[in-house]
Amino acid sequence: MLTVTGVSRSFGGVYAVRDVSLTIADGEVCGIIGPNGAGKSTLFNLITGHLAADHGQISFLGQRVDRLAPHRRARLGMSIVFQAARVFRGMTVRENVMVGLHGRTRAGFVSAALRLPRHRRDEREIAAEADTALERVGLAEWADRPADRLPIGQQRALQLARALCARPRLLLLDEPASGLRGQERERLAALVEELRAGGLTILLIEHDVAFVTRLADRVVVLDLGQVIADGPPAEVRADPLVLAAYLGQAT
Amino acid sequence: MSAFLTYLLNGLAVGCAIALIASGLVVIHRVTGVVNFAQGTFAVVAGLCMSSLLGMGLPHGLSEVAAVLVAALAGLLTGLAAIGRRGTTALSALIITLGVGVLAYAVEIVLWGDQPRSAPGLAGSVIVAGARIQTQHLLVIGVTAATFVLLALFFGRTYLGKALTACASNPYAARVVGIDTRLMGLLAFALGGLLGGLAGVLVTPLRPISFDTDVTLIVNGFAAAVFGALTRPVITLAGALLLGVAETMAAGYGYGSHQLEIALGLMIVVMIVQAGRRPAVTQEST
Amino acid sequence: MIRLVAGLLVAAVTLALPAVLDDSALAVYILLGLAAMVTVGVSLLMGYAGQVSLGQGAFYAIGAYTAALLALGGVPPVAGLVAAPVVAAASALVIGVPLLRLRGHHLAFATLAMQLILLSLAGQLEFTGGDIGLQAIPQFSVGSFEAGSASAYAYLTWAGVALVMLVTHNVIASRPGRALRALATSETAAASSGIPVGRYKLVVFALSAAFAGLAGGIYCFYTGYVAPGSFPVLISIQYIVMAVVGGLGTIWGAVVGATAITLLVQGLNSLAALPGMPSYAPSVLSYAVYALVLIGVVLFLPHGLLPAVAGRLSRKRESLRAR
Amino acid sequence: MIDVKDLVVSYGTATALEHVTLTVGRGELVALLGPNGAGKSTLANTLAGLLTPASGTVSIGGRLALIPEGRQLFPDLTVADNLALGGWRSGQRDPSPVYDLLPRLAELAGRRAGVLSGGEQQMVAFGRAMMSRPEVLVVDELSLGLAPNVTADLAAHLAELNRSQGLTVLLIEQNARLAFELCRRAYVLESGRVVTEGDSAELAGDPRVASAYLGGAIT
Amino acid sequence: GGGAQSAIKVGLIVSLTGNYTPLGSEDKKAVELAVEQVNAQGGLLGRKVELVTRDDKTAPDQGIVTYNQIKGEIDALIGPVFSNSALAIEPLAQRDKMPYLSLAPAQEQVEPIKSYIFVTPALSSMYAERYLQYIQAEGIKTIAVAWDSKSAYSVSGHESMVELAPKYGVKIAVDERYETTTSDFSPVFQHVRDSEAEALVFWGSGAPGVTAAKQYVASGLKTPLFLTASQASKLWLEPMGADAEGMTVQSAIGVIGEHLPAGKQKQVIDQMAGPYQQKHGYPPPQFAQDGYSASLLLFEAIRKAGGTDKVKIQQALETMDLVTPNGRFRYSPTDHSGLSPEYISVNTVQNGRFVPTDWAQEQLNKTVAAVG
Ligand SMILES: Nc1ncnc2c1ncn2[C@@H]1O[C@H](COP(=O)(O)OP(=O)(O)OP(=O)(O)O)[C@@H](O)[C@H]1O
Ligand SMILES: Nc1ncnc2c1ncn2[C@@H]1O[C@H](COP(=O)(O)OP(=O)(O)OP(=O)(O)O)[C@@H](O)[C@H]1O
Ligand SMILES: CC(C)C[C@H](N)C(=O)O
Ligand SMILES: [Mg+2]
Ligand SMILES: [Mg+2]
Repeated sequence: MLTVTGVSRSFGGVYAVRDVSLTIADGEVCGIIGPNGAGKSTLFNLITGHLAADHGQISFLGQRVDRLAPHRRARLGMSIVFQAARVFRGMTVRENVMVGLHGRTRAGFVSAALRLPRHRRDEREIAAEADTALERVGLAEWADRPADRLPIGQQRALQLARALCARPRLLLLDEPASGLRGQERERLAALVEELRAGGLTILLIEHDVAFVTRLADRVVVLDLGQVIADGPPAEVRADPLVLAAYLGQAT
Repeated sequence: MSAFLTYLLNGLAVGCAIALIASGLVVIHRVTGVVNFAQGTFAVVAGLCMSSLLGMGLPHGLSEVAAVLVAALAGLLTGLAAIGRRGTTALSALIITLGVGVLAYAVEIVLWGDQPRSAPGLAGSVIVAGARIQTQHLLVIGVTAATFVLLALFFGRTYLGKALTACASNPYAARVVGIDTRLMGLLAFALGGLLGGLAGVLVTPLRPISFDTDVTLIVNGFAAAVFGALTRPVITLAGALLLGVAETMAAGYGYGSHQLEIALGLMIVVMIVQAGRRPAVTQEST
Repeated sequence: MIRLVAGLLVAAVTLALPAVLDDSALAVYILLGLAAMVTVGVSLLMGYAGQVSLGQGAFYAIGAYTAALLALGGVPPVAGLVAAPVVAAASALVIGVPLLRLRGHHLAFATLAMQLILLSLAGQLEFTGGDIGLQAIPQFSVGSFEAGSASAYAYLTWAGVALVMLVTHNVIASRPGRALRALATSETAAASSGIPVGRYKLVVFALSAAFAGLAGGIYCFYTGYVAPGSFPVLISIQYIVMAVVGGLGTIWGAVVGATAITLLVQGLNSLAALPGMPSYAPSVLSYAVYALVLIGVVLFLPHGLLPAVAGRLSRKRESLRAR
Repeated sequence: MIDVKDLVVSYGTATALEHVTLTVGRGELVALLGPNGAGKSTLANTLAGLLTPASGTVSIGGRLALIPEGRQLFPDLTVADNLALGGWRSGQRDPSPVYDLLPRLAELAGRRAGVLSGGEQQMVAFGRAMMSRPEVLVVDELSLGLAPNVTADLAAHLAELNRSQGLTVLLIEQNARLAFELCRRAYVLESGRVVTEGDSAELAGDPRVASAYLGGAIT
Repeated sequence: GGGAQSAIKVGLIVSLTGNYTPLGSEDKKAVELAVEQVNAQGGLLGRKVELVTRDDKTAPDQGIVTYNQIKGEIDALIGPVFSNSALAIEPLAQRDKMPYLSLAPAQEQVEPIKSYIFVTPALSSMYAERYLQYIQAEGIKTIAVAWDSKSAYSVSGHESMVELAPKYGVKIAVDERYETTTSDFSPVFQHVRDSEAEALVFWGSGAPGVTAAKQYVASGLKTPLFLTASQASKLWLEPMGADAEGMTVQSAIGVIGEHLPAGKQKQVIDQMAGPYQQKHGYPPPQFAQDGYSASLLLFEAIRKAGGTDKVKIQQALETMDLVTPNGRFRYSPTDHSGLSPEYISVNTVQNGRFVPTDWAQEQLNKTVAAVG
């Protein structure tokens, strides 16, 4: 599904991602862990096209995508939930989620300006689907609130709903559980499991190792921009390199 | 060659005058996040004051200093209106500074009339490597150079300078660490007024000043300041010099009626090239 | 329900005004409508899509020059009026490709510079009539009907305002509108949702330019005269002031802002010229009072006139319901 | 050290805190738990003097530092400058003690804070608060985005400061396990009201609290 | 205007705010003075004259708004000093058959002639021609010209100069454009320095006039500087101070009234200059001369028309022959400008005042003698 080959990216001489290669199979849930500043988020930005790689290739669904603009990759079926909440201000929760359907709908400026029937039908469908997504992440009762006033946890859920609305083939989650308390974490985990069961491929960055262990089929560990371990969760958690660089004696 | 040097030197002087206006914009924006459209007004107020004080028989030096202080006071008052009230957004504050500029028209007309004024500066001219340059121009260049060195050192090296920068960089965080952002903002406005006043005092002997001269001043100053992202003194200076030299060179080499187009066009092009190098994510991430 | 009634009321008043106003009031009414038309575009661009233009006057000018040149060249005025927004939008597309790579203050400056450059060129080119401009532009006419009277222009103008408002309303409450509002907050997040950010910015820039162009087209027929001096940079800033004072990010706010500012300016102008006023009255009244009102409104109604009034009304309604 | 009585705080017409009473004694480590939107950050900001109460009293018995929610760095300044400004109140300008604690920050000293990774920013936020040599520390989400070993180090550091210098801490933390481990006492805030308070061990045993805050995938 | 006792209403639209405030406010002072004087003498045809003043804010569309506001109540109009405003209002005035005396100098107002539109300032072409006469008389063969490419006044002045130069045997060696916002003229001076030009004629109004002249002094250029009538006022003299000494500046005849031999022309000038100086503390500048002249022309036309019938006023204007501070106007159906270059003086600045050159003195003596 996704193949990353020898990808690097540096910022002013400092490598954030260095010669990373990675293959994600269809339907796989792959956890990505690693110390702070290891390059995890940068890798996500490279995959989704928000940053251009210095070297290397990225293929998605058998197609080279490393030259495509972010919105093109999104339309091919990549959705990302950013580490920092990026909620659209001045819009309600529902409208925020409706934006997620952008790539799957057609009505442009002209049909909107003229209120063509097709556009009205589209709008109804978009709203309905957004409500379904809100239901799924447990935000239904917040639908009509201004989105920028939401507490952090709800903002994360909102981003997830927005991403799901695009009906992605590959979902990239950057620390989706941060700021969530136990019960909410549980609910998120259940949702991810449900998505996995539905066949969605997921890349998951998370510092809550237990969370990753529970959900991921496989865990990739990054350190200093490089892959230092790759394997089943239990194996990776026992890896001395990983223990030293990341887990410490805490677990 | 001497023609080229003449254009270059004069262009630098013109650029320096622009840079002084821009410096005030940068200081205020860097600390408060407000684009101060009353910046040209500070220069006008100082210029008009100076001409009056000199006219009343006050000696040089004293008149200039007094005029600059009046401009600093004007800056402070503008600051009180623009950021004195909690909850004023940067955009609202911008509109308020526009309002202050218009309000100043009325005050200036009542006090000084609507006719342009000038004031004597350093007379005569000097020959530098075969190129002739007005003494006053040299003064402008010298003062600008000193001002920018001081500004760069102040913001780059001093603790207070950094605290001031912190205010606009993240006002909430500034309050978290205990910085009084309002006080700092007012300080910046006063400093902006002072810099504007300095520009006015230096420019008035070169070109007449009337109440509405602020428009030309602010357009050029804004161009240079934006070039420096409204936060970076040294790049702002570079922008101002680019603007000044481009104008003079355009005139020197036969495009006198397209000075404006050439200079502004050049700035836009440079900005677009710069913008192409910065990906959106790195600008948005918090 | 209340909205519908209010809307109908406003429409009725708008339609009735040209019939009851005299020529001098009509002139204000027309210019007010033209300003509102441009301001709706500014509000769409700034309040919804988050892109600042300090050069909207340039598109106003392009519209005016387009219609004027065509009309002087013998093209029927209707065609000229249709061409005005089209050419303005097309120019925006061309100018926008490089300019919209800039953001925030950079974009604000670049648009301002664009207007300065454009006016400077118009002042020097032969076919635009140089600084003196284009004179003797024929009256607007459709077939054999000629819009000779001010009230005809008033209807034309306000029909334009209605059209512009309708289009804006339809756009913002829909898929492209949501995309615009989204990219105003975060271009990256918008792109991740599949929004072609660059293209959308370009289209909304062109749309707002079209509104300004339409206003310019009507302006040129109404005044019969177009020159660079008619479009100083200050008018572009004035549109922003109108949008902010009325309330950014609301369509009606733009109209309210344009109305408030225009009436304020005209009122002060008439007041200053009353016999017996001291000689500094024009400057003091037009500058000082204008500035104080502006500062006061922005300070005490930071979200603009319309949201303030609407907020007060809805609070009153709520408290009534509570009782 | 922290004494809050009958505190009411509102945003416009919406009330975020309703009659909250809470105390943290000198040298005490106290946790504050609560669901999203409960008003925890509102309380933290009020303690730091950044929000004005509508009624009630807040008294703080010493120099307070806040690690705010969402890091809140100065993105345009370098890491070193961010840290130095943390010492605005205390007069401490030299960040080396922070570098000793968080060696990663020494490597990043000259980098603009705005381009750091999420966890790196959290470290700077922590370091910046330490620069003011606080007597009272209010932490709004300690572990947010931090690698497990870093979280553990910082928690240990807080415990150490508490032991050696009597640092008073009010800890807001979604990772309730960490909070209960570090703090002996805790408050639970819901919808702007204190609904439970008590000993950490007791609270951890309360089935309602456990299911809400300790449940889920945390090992 | 209705019955015999009701006042005659004269409209005045000028720039009282905006860029042209300094010009418009002088015009207004002079028109007000003229109205005061005529009312003090019992009014016109026994009726009081009343001014209806409006501000065009130096903007054409505002000009139109204000014109529409007052057109119903006024009998005639004295129109804007800002050429663009004037050009915007004129078609409307023509359509309404509103007698209109313009304070703007733009050539386009009288090309083609519109029957109700008359111009009071000398057109820039006349200033150009007058300078060429002077230049020829001084034996100068080669000149440099600098002009503001953004000012209509200066553009058309420059055009006329280029067109007429061969007629006077003058070669233009340097033809230099600049912009209103130009703040550094050293390139212009550099080019003049590098040429054989024997004089530099500088076209421009407002700030550049002062800026360039000051920088001219500092540049040490020896080629004499010739300025046009836009500089013939305290607006220019004051900021220039001592630097102005010896420079050559054109002006309308009214500006140098004190140097004229006694006669009708001098008398008309003094009739305004004295009271103006008394009231405002400085001699009337160029723009005041225009405003006052326009008022005299209009009053005379109304007198001749025997009332405020607009058609009759127009007819009276087209047969007008009147001496004003701007000189003797002879409007005709084919000439709505009415003035000729003889009424322009060429001066040098001496002790902060404009003093006609010997050549100009001689010429003006002749002109004034012809007036009577
Ligand atoms: N725009 C940038 N300019 C300079 N350095 C950058 C930029 N973006 C990221 N970096 C650096 O690259 C490194 C990798 O950052 P990244 O955000 O990918 O880390 P991460 O693995 O996601 O860390 P965390 O777990 O803390 O979120 C960091 O050291 C960061 O400081
Ligand atoms: N600036 C604001 N304006 C209006 N309402 C606000 C504002 N900030 C917070 N609120 C509201 O106040 C309530 C309390 O918010 P607060 O941020 O204190 O919660 P919290 O307990 O810190 O939540 P979280 O766990 O998500 O951080 C919430 O309902 C929130 O929506
Ligand atoms: C001589 C002045 C009346 C000319 C004026 N500057 C204009 O361009 O209209
Ligand atoms: Mg990250
Ligand atoms: Mg919080």
